Amino acid sequence: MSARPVYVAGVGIHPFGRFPDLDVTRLGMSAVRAALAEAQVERGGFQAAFCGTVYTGVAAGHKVLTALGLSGVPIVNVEAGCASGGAALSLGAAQVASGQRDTVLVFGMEKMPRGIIRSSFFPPWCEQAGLSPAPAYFALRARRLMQESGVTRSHLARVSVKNHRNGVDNPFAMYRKPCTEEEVLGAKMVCDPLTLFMLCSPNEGAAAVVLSAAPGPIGPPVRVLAATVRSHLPGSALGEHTPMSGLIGEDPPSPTELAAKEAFETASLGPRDLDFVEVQDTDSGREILSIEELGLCARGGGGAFVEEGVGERGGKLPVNPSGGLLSKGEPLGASALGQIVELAWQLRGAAEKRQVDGARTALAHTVGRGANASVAILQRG
Amino acid sequence: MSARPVYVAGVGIHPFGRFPDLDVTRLGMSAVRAALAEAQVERGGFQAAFCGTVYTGVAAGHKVLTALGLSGVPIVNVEAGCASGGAALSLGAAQVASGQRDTVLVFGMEKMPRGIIRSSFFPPWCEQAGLSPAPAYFALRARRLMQESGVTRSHLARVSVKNHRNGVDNPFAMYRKPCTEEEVLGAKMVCDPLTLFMLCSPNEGAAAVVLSAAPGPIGPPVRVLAATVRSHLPGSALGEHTPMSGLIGEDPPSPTELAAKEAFETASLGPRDLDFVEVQDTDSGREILSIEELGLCARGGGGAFVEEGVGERGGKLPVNPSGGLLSKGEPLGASALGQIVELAWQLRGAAEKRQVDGARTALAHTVGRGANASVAILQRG
Amino acid sequence: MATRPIHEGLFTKPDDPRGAALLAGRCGACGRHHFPAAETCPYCSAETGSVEAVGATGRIFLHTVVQTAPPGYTGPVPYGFGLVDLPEGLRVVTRLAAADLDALESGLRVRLEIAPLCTDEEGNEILSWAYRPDDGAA
Amino acid sequence: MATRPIHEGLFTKPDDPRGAALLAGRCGACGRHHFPAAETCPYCSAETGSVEAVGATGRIFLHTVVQTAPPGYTGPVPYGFGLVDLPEGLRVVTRLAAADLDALESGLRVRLEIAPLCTDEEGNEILSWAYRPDDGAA
Ligand SMILES: [Zn+2]
Ligand SMILES: [Zn+2]
Repeated sequence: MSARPVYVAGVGIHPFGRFPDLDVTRLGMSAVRAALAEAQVERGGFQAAFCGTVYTGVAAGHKVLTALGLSGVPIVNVEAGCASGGAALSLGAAQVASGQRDTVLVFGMEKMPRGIIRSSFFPPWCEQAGLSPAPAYFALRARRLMQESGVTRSHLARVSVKNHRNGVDNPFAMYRKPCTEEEVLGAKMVCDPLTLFMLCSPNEGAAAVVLSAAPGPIGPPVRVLAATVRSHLPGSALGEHTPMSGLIGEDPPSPTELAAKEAFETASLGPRDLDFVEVQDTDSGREILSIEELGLCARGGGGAFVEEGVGERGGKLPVNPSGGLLSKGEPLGASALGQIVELAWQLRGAAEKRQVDGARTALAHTVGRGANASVAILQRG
Repeated sequence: MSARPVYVAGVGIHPFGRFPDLDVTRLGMSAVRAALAEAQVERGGFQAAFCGTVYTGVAAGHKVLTALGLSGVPIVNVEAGCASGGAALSLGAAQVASGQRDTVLVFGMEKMPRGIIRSSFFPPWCEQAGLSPAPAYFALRARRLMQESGVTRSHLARVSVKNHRNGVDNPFAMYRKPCTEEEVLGAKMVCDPLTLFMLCSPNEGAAAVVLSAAPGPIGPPVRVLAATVRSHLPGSALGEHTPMSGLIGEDPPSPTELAAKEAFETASLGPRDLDFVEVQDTDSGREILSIEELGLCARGGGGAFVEEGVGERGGKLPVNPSGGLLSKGEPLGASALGQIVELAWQLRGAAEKRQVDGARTALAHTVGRGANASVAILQRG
Repeated sequence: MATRPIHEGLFTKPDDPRGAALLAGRCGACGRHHFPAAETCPYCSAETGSVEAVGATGRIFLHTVVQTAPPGYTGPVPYGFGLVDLPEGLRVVTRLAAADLDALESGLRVRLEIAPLCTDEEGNEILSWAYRPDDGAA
Repeated sequence: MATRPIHEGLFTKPDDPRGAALLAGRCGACGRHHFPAAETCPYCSAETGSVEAVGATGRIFLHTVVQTAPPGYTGPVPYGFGLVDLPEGLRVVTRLAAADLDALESGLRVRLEIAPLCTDEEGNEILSWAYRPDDGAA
């Protein structure tokens, strides 16, 4: 397949947070309007739309485009857990790359209730048996990193400190207050070793991206070099898909490893070519695991990566300069596209106080129920 | 775009009906297993999967493929109301046609509660105000056909009689008893002019289709010439998207007209080339409206079409030889793919008692919330 | 026991000098009406609109009768349901009220009525709108 | 007031001669175990499997403590939660019971316990399973 280039012609975001007076359709409208304005695209200017969402209900994306007077094109709602936005991006990018469409609108939105997400994933008996709490699975993975990757409680806390500090400069983030390592470690213990400050909050928000075969009006141009989504292989009892059992000693490649391998191959790039990354940090441990799985350090090197400050702003490979989900919160269907918005602004040099100097190539990554992982690689020029 | 041919390499269906002992994942597994068996495809033999569903919850398709040991590929759940399966088909077919994937699994499933669907589409105040009942909107459309297309109550009843008669020969249908025009007209009035026997039941079921760049092992080969999905344009208060207002005298092309036009153009065919059709018959009036919107008769010719028996089995253009949704019931995410299963079997000459003699080219059509419509055109050879 | 509208911004309040009317949006760009009023015109996407009182009377375009209460509805059944053409050029989905539901027919002149439809959990009367055959009195 | 398992087919009944055990599926084709038992092998898709009693004992691979009851759970909190390696070659997600939850650690030998976890609306005792540090008695 001789694919055409895919440009990010415009992006838009509705802040992530809590908006009791706005319904989810309004959130989506706001992000879509902003992205279309950046791209200078109106009705007739895009030939398909994909909407990532998990819990919004029937015809979610249709309601947004109906309210904006922009319907008529194919509109498809896309669900792949917390990777829904990444899945929508991969479908839209493929349609532009293949020549099926010239311009595609991709957006995502969510309005999550407060507290632990009551996932529709588990059968009722699993919930009744106490086997459903997501933070407990996150905690097991963090503990495994402590056993196998030299990760300490201090490292877990430092990830949270870094992301909260980065979030201070992000006007679209929910939490914009810095915190100290002591505060993170001293916060309420949710599931040992994860404290409340090491876990992200499901919240509300929306993000939108216009993909096009031609660069958008705002320069410099930014291209999507790859956008992949992959599901889990059988074998591990600790994947995001949380099966009730796995096989001792068999760790098949994770969805993230599968999606990253495919993305790097498609982009003809490797981890060393990246100037910064936005990765899934549902919890502090997940960020470190993401770094390992994406090949940004050696397997088992997660503790050293944090210890050496590689991912700090100004470090060799800034991780989540936006503040990540830990400071932005996680509106499921929107979170992956929120990363793309950040990447586009950074690669254009328009990320203001968050700007990673000279950023030219970046990667975005999410993980979600299913299990799914999505990886996108964007490049300026 | 020089598209590759897209073949239906295998199909499978779980009967549509009520299965209190089977969860929705089991329904999906059954259909997927059957389709993969027909196509002689195993793990590794398909590179992506699309799952159409509306109300199943997070990671619906993932659970099916996880339970079958078939995960690892990209799996995306797709929602476009009752056209979800059609949307999934359009995405899968495009990926094969463009060369992005060689083989794609497309499936759909649903497990609907009994009675009127409580759609998540309407805001609560619309429900409280009495403006949400779907059969009432269907009734208005039927009444419009009575005013503008010469459709009579007898015609509405005859559509139901035809579909129930066809369903007798369909082992995958929910209702397999014939009924008379008198019985249909004498059944409980739901929303005048529609009686209970003129409305389909939301129910449970699953269907699956393997799409491939090469013909499947069971001949003769069947190709997907076109698979489109389109959403509504603004302007009509009587579209499936049920806005609260529209403009007098402005009837923009419906989603069905948009999707059909695009499908016929892509296939380089017209309505006269069709040997039979499976169309959305959520109610008897909807079947007649579908016939008009698809261009199978002139606008306003719906009454005459029924009067002349054109759509009867053995008529010039059999409509819903499977029995349609009126006899099969409607498992939202599965219904469009159930049509594709029927088309594939008919075009192979394997539809047993339902066989349309010499069928070579056929069309499938659904309409759903959003509003969406999907159209697929399949051909033997 | 208070009285409240079923949703804000749908119709005029009892003491409105314009009388009983629906509150439609009117686009500042294309001039078309939509109901309920929204900030963005559903026809042309413009965001420069105003709200106008419309539909004191109208004519039935299409109608049916709902026999069973749909989920969430606690008003009386059976009730009329249909599309009414308003003189302002707008067609609205609406409940139809009538002493004799069998007397509803296309073309019939109807008048807007804002009246209690049901009560909420706290016993408040919920106001909603309907169109009713116009007896000529006004 | 009866006693019933939290779900059918997860573990042996109290009078089972095999004693307390989890009911795992074992694939007839690839030989691998999975839990809960399913008709289709999640590793190789084969449908020729049997059910085996496994996991009377095991060793903790990873653990944590859940401090707040998740939705749907009405048993005691805090409670232990983790992965236990079974001698049959299987690793299972499980609740961990212990007099002292702080004493849980990787490598610790544990024993399966099937005991009441909570009661349902009708007052029936609901049996579930957990692994508990093995005191050596058997
Ligand atoms: Zn306008
Ligand atoms: Zn096996």
